Parts: sequence; C-alpha cells; structure tokens
Amino acid sequence: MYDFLVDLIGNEIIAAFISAALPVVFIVPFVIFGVLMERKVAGHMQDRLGPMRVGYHGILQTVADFFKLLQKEDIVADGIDKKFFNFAPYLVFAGSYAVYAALPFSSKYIGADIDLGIFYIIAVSGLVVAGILMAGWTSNNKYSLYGALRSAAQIVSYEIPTALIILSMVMLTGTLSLAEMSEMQTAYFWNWNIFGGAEWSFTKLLLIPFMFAGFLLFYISSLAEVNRTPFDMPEAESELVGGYHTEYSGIKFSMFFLAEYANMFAVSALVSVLFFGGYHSPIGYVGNTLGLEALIPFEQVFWFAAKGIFFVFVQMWLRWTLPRVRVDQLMTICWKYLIPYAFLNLLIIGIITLI
Amino acid sequence: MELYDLIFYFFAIVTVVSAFMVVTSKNIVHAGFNLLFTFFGVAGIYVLLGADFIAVVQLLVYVGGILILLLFGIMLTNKITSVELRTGTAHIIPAVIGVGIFWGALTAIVAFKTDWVEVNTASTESTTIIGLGNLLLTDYVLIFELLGILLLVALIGAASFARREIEELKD
Amino acid sequence: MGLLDKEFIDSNIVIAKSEDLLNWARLSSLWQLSFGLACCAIEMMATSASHYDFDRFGVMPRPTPRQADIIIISGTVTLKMATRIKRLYEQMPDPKYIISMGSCSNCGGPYWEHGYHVLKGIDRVIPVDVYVPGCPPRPEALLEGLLKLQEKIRKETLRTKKA
Amino acid sequence: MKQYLKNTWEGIWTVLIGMKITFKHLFVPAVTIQYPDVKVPLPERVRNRLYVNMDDCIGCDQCARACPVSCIEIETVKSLPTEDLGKTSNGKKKALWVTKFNIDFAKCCYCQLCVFPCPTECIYMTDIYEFSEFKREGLLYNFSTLTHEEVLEKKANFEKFQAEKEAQKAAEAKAKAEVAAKTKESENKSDTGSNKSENG
Repeated sequence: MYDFLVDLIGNEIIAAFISAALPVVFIVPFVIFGVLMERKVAGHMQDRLGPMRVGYHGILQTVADFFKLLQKEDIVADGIDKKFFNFAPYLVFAGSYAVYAALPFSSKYIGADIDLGIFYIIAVSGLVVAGILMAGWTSNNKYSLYGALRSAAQIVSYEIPTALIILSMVMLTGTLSLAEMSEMQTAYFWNWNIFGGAEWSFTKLLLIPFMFAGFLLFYISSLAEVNRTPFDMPEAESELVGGYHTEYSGIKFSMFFLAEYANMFAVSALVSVLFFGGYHSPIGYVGNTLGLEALIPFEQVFWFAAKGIFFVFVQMWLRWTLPRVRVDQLMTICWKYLIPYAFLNLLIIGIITLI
Repeated sequence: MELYDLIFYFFAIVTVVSAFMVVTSKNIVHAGFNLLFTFFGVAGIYVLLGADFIAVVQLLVYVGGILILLLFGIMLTNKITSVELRTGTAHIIPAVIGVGIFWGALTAIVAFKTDWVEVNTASTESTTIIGLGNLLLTDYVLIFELLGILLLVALIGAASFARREIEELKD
Repeated sequence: MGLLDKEFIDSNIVIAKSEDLLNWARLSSLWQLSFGLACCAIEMMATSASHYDFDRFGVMPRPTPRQADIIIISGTVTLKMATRIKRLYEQMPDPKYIISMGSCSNCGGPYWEHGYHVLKGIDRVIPVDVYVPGCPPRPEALLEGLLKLQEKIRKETLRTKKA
Repeated sequence: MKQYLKNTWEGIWTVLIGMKITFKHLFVPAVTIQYPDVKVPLPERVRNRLYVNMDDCIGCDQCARACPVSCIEIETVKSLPTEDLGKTSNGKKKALWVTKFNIDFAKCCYCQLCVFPCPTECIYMTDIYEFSEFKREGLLYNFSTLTHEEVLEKKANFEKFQAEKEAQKAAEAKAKAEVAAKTKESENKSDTGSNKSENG
C-alpha cells in the first residue's frame, strides 16, 4: 500500500502519513458499528430491544454518543498528575492502533508486511498496559489505581498462554508473518489451521483436536487480554466504579472506548488469522468465477472483517452469558489451567509437526 | 530530508529527551513513565538499524515486562500516599563527574578506536530471525542453555522466597 | 440569515443547524449515573429492565459521574445523603441534567412535614430539570419525564443554556 | 488429577450450556413495551393522579383530614341563606362555597385514603400518570372552580352577612337590654328581684 501511495503521490513523507492513517478509516466506523452491535446484542439477549429511537432502530445511537462526548466538559481534577493524565488515553489508543499496522486486511492491503508480524503485535500491546497503568496512577483515585493494577496483572499473566499458543502456531506454520500465515490457508475452509492446515496427510487429522484446544485456549486468554467479561476485573463497575477510566470524561474517555473496541477487533482478527484462514474466503471467490481479478481484494477485506466481527460477536455473546470471575479465580484459570494446557498443546503440536 | 532521516531524528530526540527526564525527574513515577519513552525510542532506532527482532524483544521484554514490574514495584511500595512522589538527588556533582568521565571515555573509544565498516544504509536481509535462530542453536547453544538454567534457578529461588511457610500461618 | 431562514422548519432532517445537531446528540444519548436511593430506585431499575428498556432512548448506566449526563434522584433524600448527592452532581461534567423522581425527592413526600432527617426537596441542593410525580412513579411516568427532558434539551440554545 | 480434568471439562461444558441459552434468547421476541407508542392498559383500580369533581364537593374537609401527608388544603366560606348552591348527585345539599381546594401532587403519596371518607364520592383516583413538570409549582393543582374575584366576593358577602347578623344581634341585644333595663327599673320600683337572674 505504501509503495503504491509513493508512486501515486511522489512524496515519501505524505505517503507514509496517509498509509499510517488508513486504519482509522476502518477503526472509527467499526467502533460506531461495534458499540451499537454490543447494545443491540445485549438488548436482544435480555429479551429487550436495545436502542430504538435514534434513527431507524437506533442506528444513529453511537453517532449521537460520539457527538455528545465531544461536547462534554473535560474535567481534570485538582490532585491529578496533569501531564500524564492527559497523555494516557492517547498512549492506550496508540498501543491498540499500532497493532493494526501488522494486520493483513487482504492480500493487497497490509499496513506493514513485517516478517515478525505476530511477535510485533504481542510486543506492541505492552504499550496498552503501560497506558492503563499511567491512567490509573495519575488519576489519583484509589479505584483507578486498583483497576489499573488489576488490569496490568491480568494482561501480563494472560500474555503467557497467548504467547505459548502463538508459539505452537508458529511451529506449525513455520512463519511469524501474518500475511504468509494467511496465504498458507488459502482456498477452502478445510485448509484452515483449525482443520490442520493445507497439507493433506495423516498429521492433518491428528492435529485437529489440538488445534481446537489451541483455539479455545487462545480465545479465552485473548478475552482476558482485552479486559472483556468474564475477565473485566479492571472495569468491574460494581466494585471499582469504572476502573482505570473512572476519572476520565468527554473526549478522553472516548479514546479509551475507541481503544477498547479497536483491541476487541484486533484480537478477533488475530484469532481468524491464526486459526480461521485470515482474509481468505471459506467458499471460494466470486471474482474467480466471474473472471474479475480486481474484485478479489475487496472480497478478502469483506471476509476478514466478517470473521473479525463474528468473533467480536462471540465476545459479546460471552459477555451476556457469564458473570465476572473473582480475582483469585482469574489467576487460577490462568496459571493452573491455561498455562499447563498450553504447554501440553505446544509439546504435542511440536511432536506432530516433527513426524 | 529523507523519510528515514526524519524518523531517525524523531526517535533520537524522543530517546535523549526522555532519558534526560528519567534522570532529572524528581517524581519516581514520572521517571518510570519517561523510561517507557526511552525504551520505545531505542526500539525505534533498532528498527531503523534493521534489527527488527531486537527491537521487538526490546518492546516485549522491557516495556511489557520490566517497566511494568518497575511501576508495580513503585506503586505497591508502602509509603506512597499521593501522586506526588518525591525523591531527592543526593550527590549531583560526583554523579556528573563520574558520568562525564565514563561518557568521555566511551565517545573517545567510539570516535577514535572503532573500525567503522561502511555498508549500504538499506539492509539487504528483510529479517534477522533466521540468522539469529541459527546462531543461537549452533555456535551459542551452550551459553543459551546455561542462561536458560540460570533463569530457571532464579525463578525457583524467587518462588521459594515468596512462598509463605505453613507453620507461620498456623501461629 | 435569510437564505436558509425557513428552509428547515417543517422538515424532519436531523442536521439542520449545528446547534440542532448538538442538541440532538445530547438528548439522544443521555447516559445515566447508576445511582438509586430508595423505593423509587426499584422502579428505576424496572425501567432499565426488559419490559420498559431505558436503552431504547439511549440511556445507559454509567458507574462513574465523570461520564454521566443525567442523574435520576430516585427516592428519599436524607440530609446525610444530600451532601453526597451534591458531591456526585458536582463531579459530573457539563452539560448535566437532573430528573427528580417521586414525591420524596420532589419535596420530601410523606416526610415533608415531620421528617426531621429528610431533605425537603432535592431542588434545595441542586437544580432540577424535570419533576416526575408519583410514589413511586410508574416506569412509564419516568419515561415520560425523560421525554419531557428531551424536549427541554431540544429547545436549548447556546445562549440560554444553563449552568 | 481426576478432579482437575473434571474441572476443566465442567468449565467448558457449563459455558457452552450458558451460551446455548443466551443464543436462544437472541431469537425470542422482545417483551419490551415501546412506551410512547404503545401503552399498557392499566388495571381498573390503579392509583394515580387524584381528581376532584367540584360539582359534588360539599367542602366537608374530610379528605384533608384523612390525608396522611396533609397535601390537601381546603378553605370554605359559608353560603348565605338566600343563595342556593344546588345539590350533589347523591342528594346532599351543598352549604359551603369551596374557595380553595389545592392538592400538592409533589407531596401526595397516592394512598387513596382521601377517597374513602368522602361522603359524595367526588374525590377519586384517575389513571393519569404522565404529568411531570419542569417547575415544582406546576404540581400544585387547584381544583376550586371559583375565580379569585368570586372568592373575594363570596368572602365579602359572607362577612357582610356576618356583620349584618352581628349588627342585628347587637341591635337585638341592645333592644333586649333596654327592655330589661326598663323592666329592671320597674321591678326595682316594685322591689321584686326574681327577674334579675333571668336577664343576667
């Protein structure tokens, strides 16, 4: 994309800025859609309707929310560490935005085709932790601090099973680049990693149960990494008011909101790249049958977004199913269950890939 | 000015300014947060040097691990009651002298003693992990394994320190 | 003035003037401070629940006053609680609105004469926008109060906006 | 170890059961009553805003006395004997001008206690519940049918009547006193003290 823009514009700097700004074009509409979807899903799962009166069936609800948040007073309380308090939401957003640089939206568009793609994503999400800690500490509010510390502890702990599962996937595919990983799962859905990858052999059948286990482990720990229910300890409103964003109002709060939803899509996209074929269509392309090569990248973007949004939907589904876990349960799940299973999974997949 | 230079100067300024802030800041938490930007800037410079793996590890280990641990340490320390955490700088003059001598020696060696090798700015390899992996598992495998054992020992030691004795609980 | 003067008067176009847009945004996304006091709070919860569904109007409970737009004073305000309510109200960012729900918070309700411990109307502490009568009001009555408040916000202009 | 595996299995399985239930509910039609468009029919005996049918009110003040929060305020003025106020629907004769009949719905607690003692059944609960106000004064309802001028007139009339009555009384008393004085004088003359106690 960047090279294309350089050819088009002729100026490296402008082209770089434009290609860096491109994910915003995706994130903002996604967040507007995602928040509405969350409220609609929540509503219908509780036998109610969700937003109905702002636009047709409430489709403009999030737009209204956004404009309202813009108008709200920006409160910076007195005892607050102003410099970092103002900076923290942008750091959190920057962390989740940076992830989008490595996500392959289609075979033609990927922000930066880094060879270390997936490794880079894990590394960059560390910025989010730092931003959350910053927000919690500088708010000078005990609830914020509790939320931030919980969030940091949780994310740091759950990074381990995530990394282990990613490691086993890296062993299987032999690459760290997300684009390559997606390319390996091309064509039809039985070539997806969750069905044992593209090669037809005995190992493919052997791999399937462990791939499913890996998917479950990865999905659970990624839920915890983006602080979603049942792992939403950091925001636990019944005990911690609002967690690390208790003191934020108006546009700064909306940055946190944006970052949260951007993160949700990012991990869902990661799940789809690792296990569900990334941007590849499960049933073949319309562009191929019609003979229109140019259509394929757009179809790929559609499939990528659709898979991502499906997993975001599953996150919401889980949110309205499960109650919040306690802190000790959270740590038990991570250290006593997810990590041993992830290790075992890693070992078995390693052995299977060797034979 | 090329894009490359622009990015380099950006990261260089971020690194130097935030490192200076780390040293001079009287507020420990501020120093910790400024350290984040130093790490980030250094990682950026690694990327520009073509050492992508090192850069990512820098982010992963230092920002995601060590810095968080550091901040945890600060925030969970007992005597903290407010955001304003003060720390005194005790011996400024000896510190400046010591750092000055060290820095002078370092720059002198870098400037006069090092054999600089001229290479093209653009690195030919797209990634360094293949080479790194090969080296780690062939030439440096013994050191790699020893380091692993050392870390394991440290981990077990830490766990045994942190463990509460059951007898203590009974009292 | 003149060119667009009467252009948008009868139309249902949402975006007529920027002020209308801002008012529309404010009135259709009133985030509520999740805060209940007494028996009226039960009705307030019923309003949020499936049968009446506050969320249809874009009302979403927020745990922290920093992100809330309306505070529904639902129930008996004791003198002790009044100071807390004042504090919560002051922590909310502008523009903020108040619905006083039920007789107790309207004027002290059953305690207006002899209640030594009850605040005689929340409007002695904070400025109320809409009074919803009832003891406690039906969920529909609260919804109607909210609609009234929305009408009030719709008529606000930058010049006359209070607070 | 067995327990561990069992825990894992139960963890996954119970989550799946929960997810099944919530997924089913996605397709259950919503129970929501879309309030401003759809309204639930209220039960027959709902207790909402009070209404006073002033045609029937005899101003007996019983509702105000029954009210536990004293939110009803009634003031009455007696009518003149010459005035005919008509009868209530159940045949009671009205004798008082109700100059003030205020109900403060901000204070009212909708207990219906005022309804029972009413002898003419003129105060009763309606099914109107949507009457929120921007100002609290708006919740003070005045049911009296008389205008302010009329009220003043009635009061003046009554005072005038009262004054006339007083004057008449005074005149009578005076006349009586005169008569008594006269008789006293005559009795004093005739030295009979028996009438003294009667006049005193």
